[in-house]
Amino acid sequence: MTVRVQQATFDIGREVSGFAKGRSDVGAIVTFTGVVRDVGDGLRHMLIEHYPAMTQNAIEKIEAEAAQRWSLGDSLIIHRFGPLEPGELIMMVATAAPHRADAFQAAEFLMDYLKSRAPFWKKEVTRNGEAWVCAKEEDEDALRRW
Amino acid sequence: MTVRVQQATFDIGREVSGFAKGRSDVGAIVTFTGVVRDVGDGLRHMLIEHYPAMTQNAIEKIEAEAAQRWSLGDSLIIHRFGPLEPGELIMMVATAAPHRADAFQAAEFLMDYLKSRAPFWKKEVTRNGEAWVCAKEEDEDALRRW
Amino acid sequence: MIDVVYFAWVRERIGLPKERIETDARTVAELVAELRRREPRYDAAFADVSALRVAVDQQLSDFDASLAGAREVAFFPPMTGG
Amino acid sequence: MIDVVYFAWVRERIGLPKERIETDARTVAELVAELRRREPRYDAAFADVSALRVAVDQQLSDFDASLAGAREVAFFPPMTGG
Repeated sequence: MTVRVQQATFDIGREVSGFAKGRSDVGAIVTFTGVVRDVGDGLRHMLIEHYPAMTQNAIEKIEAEAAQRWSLGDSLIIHRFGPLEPGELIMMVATAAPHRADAFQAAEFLMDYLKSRAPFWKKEVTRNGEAWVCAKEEDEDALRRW
Repeated sequence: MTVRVQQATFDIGREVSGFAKGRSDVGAIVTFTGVVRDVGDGLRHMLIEHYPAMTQNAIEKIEAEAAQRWSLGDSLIIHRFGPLEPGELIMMVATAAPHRADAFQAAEFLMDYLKSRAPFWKKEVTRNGEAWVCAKEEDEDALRRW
Repeated sequence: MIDVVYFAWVRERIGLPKERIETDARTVAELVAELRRREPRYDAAFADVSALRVAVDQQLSDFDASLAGAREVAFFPPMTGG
Repeated sequence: MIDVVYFAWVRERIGLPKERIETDARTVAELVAELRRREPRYDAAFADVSALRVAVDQQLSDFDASLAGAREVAFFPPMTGG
């Protein structure tokens, strides 16, 4: 169970390689990686603001909730803040479990909660100006399935 | 869209790093990795047999079906055969999509189909003898949700 | 004395990230009402509280929550992590 | 002439991975019936076809499938990939 909130980028290959390495009690590893996407509106960069006094704890609570609901061998959450260029990594989640259904469901649960319950706010700076990303109705709906 | 069927191991870190690298049209990357699990019955190794004339084509058909159902930027499937020790990687799936729901669903779909529709058979060699792994009812059930 | 912190567009609209306030407000809602009376920029920022979220001492909370013993209140729009 | 291939415990029970057979069977089921008449080990391997899967020319198929033009038939237990 690891949570890292950082401005620096991370090496997804190294993180995945190191995660649950050589553990023969774990049959399934799922990872999710979020990437800054340019949806064709000339994104210059994304700015991620967060609430430093709250972020780490809020994410650890979400992770603990996942560990209660599913049989997990391990989990890892990395979330960046600060300015990010298109194509850069924003965050990643990894789950390891004896069975694939647990690993998949826990990863989706973590993502749904990170989207709407971890104190991050994204702003997009495009060639036409800047705007805060609005929370989506569907992201709030996604929480209701858990 | 890549499919590799091989006896050699693979470097999950390198595969994930190279997958969909620097593509700013893709916001979400999901990976699944299957690992040889020792469930406490003294597994010495696992033997994976496959149907060489069929395997590559069967997996490519499953991958093409996923690409039709979801909006995917890319996908990768690696599946090994031959003898594998506990803790070794068996296979991986990676999906890249504009949105996380597509990446997750396509990865789960690919896994469900690889489990029951790709021509691989697993045998476990334990200290008490050897036995073919039986297909599980729940794996067949998992196909019905798609 | 209570620390009030703002994030994202709430911070931008109010024009500062944090301030220390002398208040007798017993709930978040009372604190909001008090802030709105201060200046038009506060009034604008809090005009639609359904568009806002609140945390009391770094725990997600709601506008009815008590401020008894609270040291820090944060106001921000719905989160957009992940 | 048709190539018949076997995998996993079907291969082990029959005792060989592949054979070339001269047959007039028009369907997979007819081929199975013909094989079962050959020797007890075939009869045992095909005793419960609900436990078996079949591919005709590397395509998953079923026991009613025609063998017209088929070059290879494979018999194996339910797959356990992933």
